[in-house]
Amino acid sequence: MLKINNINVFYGNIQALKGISLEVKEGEIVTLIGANGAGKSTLLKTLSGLLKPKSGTIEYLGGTISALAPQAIVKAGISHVPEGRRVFSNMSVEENLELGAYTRKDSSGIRKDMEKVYELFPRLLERRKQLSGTLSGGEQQMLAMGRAIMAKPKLLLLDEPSMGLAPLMVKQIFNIIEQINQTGTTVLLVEQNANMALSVADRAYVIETGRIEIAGSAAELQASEDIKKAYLGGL
Amino acid sequence: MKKSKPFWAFVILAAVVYGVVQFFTVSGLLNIYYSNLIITISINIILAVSLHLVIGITGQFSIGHAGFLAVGAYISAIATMKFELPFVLAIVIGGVVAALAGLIVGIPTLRLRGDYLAIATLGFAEIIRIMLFNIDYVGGAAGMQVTHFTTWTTTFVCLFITILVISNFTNSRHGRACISIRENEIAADAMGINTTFYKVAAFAIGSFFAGVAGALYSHNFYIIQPGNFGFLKSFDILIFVVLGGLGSLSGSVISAILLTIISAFLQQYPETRMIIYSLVLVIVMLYRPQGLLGTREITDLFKWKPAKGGH
Amino acid sequence: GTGNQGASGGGGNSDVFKLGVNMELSGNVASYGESMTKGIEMAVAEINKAGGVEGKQIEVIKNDNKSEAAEATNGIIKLTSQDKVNAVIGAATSGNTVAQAQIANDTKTVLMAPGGTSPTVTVDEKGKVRDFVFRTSFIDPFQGTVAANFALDKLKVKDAAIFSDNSSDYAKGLTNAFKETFEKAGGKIVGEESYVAKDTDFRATLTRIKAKNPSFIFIPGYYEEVGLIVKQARELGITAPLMGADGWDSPKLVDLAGADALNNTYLINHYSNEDPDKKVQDFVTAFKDKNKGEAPNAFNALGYDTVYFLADAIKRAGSTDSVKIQEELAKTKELSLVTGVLSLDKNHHPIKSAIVLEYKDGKQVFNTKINP
Amino acid sequence: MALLEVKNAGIQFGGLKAVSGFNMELRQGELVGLIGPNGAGKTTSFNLLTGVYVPTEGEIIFNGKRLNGLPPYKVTQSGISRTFQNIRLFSELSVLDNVKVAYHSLAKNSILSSIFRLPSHFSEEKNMENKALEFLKIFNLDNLKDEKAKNLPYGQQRRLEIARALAAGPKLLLLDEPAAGMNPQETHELMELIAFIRKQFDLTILLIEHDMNLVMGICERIYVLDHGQLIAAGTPEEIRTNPKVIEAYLGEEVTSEHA
Amino acid sequence: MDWLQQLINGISLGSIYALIALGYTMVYGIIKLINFAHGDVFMVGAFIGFYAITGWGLGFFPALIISMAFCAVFGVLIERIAYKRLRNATRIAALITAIGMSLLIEYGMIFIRGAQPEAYPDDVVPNKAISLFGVQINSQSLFILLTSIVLMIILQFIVHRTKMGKAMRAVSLDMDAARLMGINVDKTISFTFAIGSALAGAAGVVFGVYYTKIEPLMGVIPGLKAFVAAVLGGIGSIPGAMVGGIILGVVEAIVSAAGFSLWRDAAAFIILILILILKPSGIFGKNTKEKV
Ligand SMILES: Nc1ncnc2c1ncn2[C@@H]1O[C@H](COP(=O)(O)OP(=O)(O)OP(=O)(O)O)[C@@H](O)[C@H]1O
Ligand SMILES: Nc1ncnc2c1ncn2[C@@H]1O[C@H](COP(=O)(O)OP(=O)(O)OP(=O)(O)O)[C@@H](O)[C@H]1O
Ligand SMILES: [Mg+2]
Ligand SMILES: [Mg+2]
Repeated sequence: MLKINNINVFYGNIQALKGISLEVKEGEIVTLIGANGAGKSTLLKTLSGLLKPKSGTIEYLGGTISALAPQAIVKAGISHVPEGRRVFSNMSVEENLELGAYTRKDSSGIRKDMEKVYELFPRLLERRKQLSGTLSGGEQQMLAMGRAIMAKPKLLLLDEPSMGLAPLMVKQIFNIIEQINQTGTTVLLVEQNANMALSVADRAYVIETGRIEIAGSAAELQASEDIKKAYLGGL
Repeated sequence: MKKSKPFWAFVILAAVVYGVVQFFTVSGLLNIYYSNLIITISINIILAVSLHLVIGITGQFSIGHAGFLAVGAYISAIATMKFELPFVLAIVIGGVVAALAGLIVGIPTLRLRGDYLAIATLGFAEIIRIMLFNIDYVGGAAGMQVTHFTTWTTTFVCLFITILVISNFTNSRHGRACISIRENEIAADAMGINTTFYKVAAFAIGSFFAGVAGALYSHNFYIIQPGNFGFLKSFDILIFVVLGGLGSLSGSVISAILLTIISAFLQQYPETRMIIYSLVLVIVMLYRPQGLLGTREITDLFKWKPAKGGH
Repeated sequence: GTGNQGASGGGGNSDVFKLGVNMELSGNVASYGESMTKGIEMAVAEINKAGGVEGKQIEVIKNDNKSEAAEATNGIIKLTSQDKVNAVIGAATSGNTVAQAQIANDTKTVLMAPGGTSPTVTVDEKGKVRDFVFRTSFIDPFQGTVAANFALDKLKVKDAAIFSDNSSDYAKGLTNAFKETFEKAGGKIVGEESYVAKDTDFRATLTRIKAKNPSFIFIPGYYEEVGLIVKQARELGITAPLMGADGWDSPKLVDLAGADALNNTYLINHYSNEDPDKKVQDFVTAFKDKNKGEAPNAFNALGYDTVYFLADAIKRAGSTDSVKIQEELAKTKELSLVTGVLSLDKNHHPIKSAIVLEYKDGKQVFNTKINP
Repeated sequence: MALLEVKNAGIQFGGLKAVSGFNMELRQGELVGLIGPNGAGKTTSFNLLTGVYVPTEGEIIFNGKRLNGLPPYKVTQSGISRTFQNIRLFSELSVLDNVKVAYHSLAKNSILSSIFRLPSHFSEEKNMENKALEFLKIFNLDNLKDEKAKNLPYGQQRRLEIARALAAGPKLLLLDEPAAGMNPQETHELMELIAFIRKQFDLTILLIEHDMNLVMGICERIYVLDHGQLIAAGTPEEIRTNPKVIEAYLGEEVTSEHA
Repeated sequence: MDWLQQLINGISLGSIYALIALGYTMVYGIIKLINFAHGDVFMVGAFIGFYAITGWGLGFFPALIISMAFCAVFGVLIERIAYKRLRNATRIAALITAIGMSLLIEYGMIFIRGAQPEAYPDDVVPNKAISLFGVQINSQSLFILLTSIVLMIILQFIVHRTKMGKAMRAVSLDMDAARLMGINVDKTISFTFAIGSALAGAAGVVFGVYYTKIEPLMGVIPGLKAFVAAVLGGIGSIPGAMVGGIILGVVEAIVSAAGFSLWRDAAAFIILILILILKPSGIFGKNTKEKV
């Protein structure tokens, strides 16, 4: 479904991604783990068009998307839940969700998906009219997820969705990720919480200072001693 | 003491600048045009540096600086023309009254943020100007004629003190407090810094020196009229500060020098003058939005390179 | 450089006569400075065509003072010390002329103000004449007095309102003189209101004036605002005669106010474009030729005359030495110019006759001539 | 006597009672956790303690002094300092200057002494610099002292924020999710650091955290908020097994999360 | 009943301020830029209208539409040339650029046609005194009021009822997040400039008809006043700009009517400052204190 071939991405003169290649197949949950500053968020931003690779290509559903503008990529079915939630703080929860469906035209479908989101996150229903800037961190994370779901994506990019969430909430979020995946959405998941990520993922990549260091099935990585030591806190 | 090395370098540089200009003026090698230009530049530097403290260091977006310039200009002119006080005393009085005006303006407005503060300061400056228009004691619209007292020596001393005071203030814990307000007011507050106090203090100090500049201004140009202190004048000062690089004192100085020279040079091309000037502004901003020096000081450029780059 | 100026102003011996023009070419009152400069350049071109002054061609060196006093000072310093001009024509407004006066005197450079109407332009705070400063227009008190007398004697009004431009010293000078003369002769000022240059909405204040029901309204100010004032006053149903001074004179006034609204209004002027006098008509025709048919206004004419005023003195001095020119300028008597016949008094105030014009269907019609 | 006493404190935003009837007592030297679901009011209660919000009900007494209504800088000066959930460093300032700023209220020299460069200016500046360097050393940031704060990687920014809060000389340190965004390895290092500074500086620490390894690992007591109300308080063991807490916050098998 | 006449004077002036203020507020809302060149777009609009009327002999409405269309394009050009590059720069840098653009437009205009004023012809809009409840009301001021109100209603509709309006709000809050929603940010910003500038162009024509005199520096003061009006109403808020504009116009009329015309501008600023002190984000502004 998604194939990244040898991309290089720069911030000014600083090279953040150094020849990254990876693949996500239809229906999978693929997770990307790695330390702070490894380049995980950069990779997601490049996929959604916020950053442009200097070289290399990104293929998606048979076409090349590396040159497309973000809005075209969204239309093509890729939704990105960015790091730090980035909800529209001066808009209500509901307006945020409506914006999630900005590229869609089927108003009945939109309404149905809105109900679905409220079902997944009852807290959002309670706070429907509240300005999202005053929500707590966890509530904002739910909103960001819900907003992405509203776009009805084929591929969902999630950047650290568990950050700052209560344990119960983390579990819920991962449940929801699996749920979304089961309804046919492919997921590329970036996580610090490698344990949880590996437990829901099919495959995983480990990224270190802009390079893919390890790739394999989630089970393999979870079992690996090196990985345990470096990322799972098993000391 | 490590900190005093740049200080002595500055003193020596200042003495050299003063001596050279004075020598050329006295010996007649520098004609009145250039010595007047140098005085104009110095006044503009004082204005730029005083606003730099408010905007560049403390991060308070004030665009009404011409109001304090006007207060200094008029108060000092009243001191010399109506009360026949000595010029030096008039400069001090001009500065002090401008600082008081700064307090009066600052205390209610500095709780505003960003653009709201900007428009409030601009509003105050306009109110000051309109008051001057309506006070017959200072000549109203016709303005006040002022005897020429400003000399290179007085100007230089004021300039020297301005730069010294503002850079000493900046490079101390008080200056750091102001910078921290600029960077993140909530965090500064949480670190125990009385943010209101420092905002008002920086504003008052900035206003004081704007007032000093006003005194030099009024006694250099023979006549002052309220119309000369409108918001476009405030913009001119703002432009010095931003073009030099917000937060960079030497940047403000350099851009005040450059822009004053450019403007003087363009006086003889009336048809295209403002067009060229505005193009310079736009182009510099488009290609160097952080200003000429960014947040750095000119002294940083001479520092040992690896100290910056290396990890 | 050769340092300080010689006692006789800049480069005396070159084969051109350098004329500095230090005008408001940008900023608030750019349109007045621009108008005067047009007149100046036209006169210079004519004189040069006729052989120049004392065999020298006049070279104009322009300087923009941005409508600011500080820049006016810087400007004359530059003109005298860098460009070494022989004389300066400068500043449309009194304030910006005063800003140059001291330097002109110090450097012994003749400074000619086409329109600096405030008495302080040629006389300093201590009442001493500034030897090197001259002006072409009348001074404010004269026009104010003329207006008051006209209202009392010709229009036979007993009460008047004043609506003046508070941001200009010109209008303030006129107001004071008008008030003094009018009240001394037993007239009553029933209302005094002011506005600020660049205002566009005068309705609120005019409504106030209307409520006082004056039988005459004196409106010293410049045509840009006056045009709108007249228009809005008539719209509000004010029918009383309105009167102003030379600041009114511009063909634009008719465009702005509308011909109808201008009926029953009067202005004091130096001359009238309609005057059949040859000098005037030649000027009007020549100006129209040069400016796509646009008729000249008082600013154009004053700028134009200032050059001839200067040229006349140079001719009589038989030299371009500025001290000699200055001496001759001070002696000017009965010099016939477009804006009238000019003599100077000891304070360098011109003694000129003024005429009162009345607007009839958008045309200026001669009403009275008033001698000083 | 308790160092901090919160009596029935609460705050309302519009109709929403973000925190209400909050009671808490901290004794000198304790390390206490504050947990609860997202939106429970944890950060808000920090804001109440530090003067960012003025409580609409109740009282906060610190070190025998009533804090209600004091502006944040005065609260800090009286001995409470904090870190933020969203990092708030002075991003254009160097690492060293970030810490020096926090020393501000402990220094005594006046503005005039700095302007005229009187001896008191130099002695205070020197003192500040030395102290700040000491702190950076503790946090292993001294080799980065001239770097701009914004250029630090995330984990180091978090540590710098703690160093800065410590430099303000608090008796009570409030940490809002210090381990957020850290991987388990980094979190572990952080735990050791927190334990160390508490001992070293004789601190009382109150921390908010969602990482149960950290909370259960180092806190002596834990308060649990839900919907603005205190639902439980006790030792980690008590909290771990409290059914209310499990239902509202932990979920069933949290204890077995780590092997 | 003078006061009613005064009130109408004030509202007419205020509705012109409001039209200009709307552009200020919209542009500010979306890229947080105080677009000082906006007052000059207003000036250009007045001149375009003037040339359309006197040069091509067009009537009021065609001239209005031509001027709005021209200004819309002009506004977009300004944005593309001068501001687009500065989206990620500090806001103050963008502000200085805006001041530069403002000077450039003003003096470009003077370079092209000189500084002298121009007078709108008198008969563009019927100018009769209408008697209403026993007061004389100028038909022009009613006409202008109506034009302004209609334009504002259209604007309200665009911003609140169309998808573009929602996109504008989203872009104003978080540009990157808006991109991730599939919003074309560049297009949205251009659209905002186009609408704001078209309104300024309309204000220019209306101003010309009502006040007759136009000149190259005419945009400076109304521009500043409109900015004050926008802040007064709560910058970024569309109803705020309208209310702020009207309040400013009425205050000016009242102060002049009370005989303090010289203090009129001071009064406007004093009211502004008082409102900001009482309600730091303007009348309609949301008090967006940062959540800590
Ligand atoms: N806007 C930027 N400008 C310059 N450098 C940047 C920028 N954003 C990120 N970087 C740098 O690029 C590298 C990769 O950053 P990125 O945010 O992708 O890391 P990450 O793996 O998502 O880390 P984290 O776990 O902290 O979110 C880091 O070294 C970072 O400092
Ligand atoms: N300024 C405010 N205005 C309105 N509501 C607010 C404000 N600040 C906080 N709230 C509300 O108060 C509740 C508590 O928020 P708070 O930030 O304290 O949660 P928290 O416990 O820190 O959650 P998290 O763990 O997600 O950070 C939330 O529902 C939030 O929406
Ligand atoms: Mg990241
Ligand atoms: Mg929180």
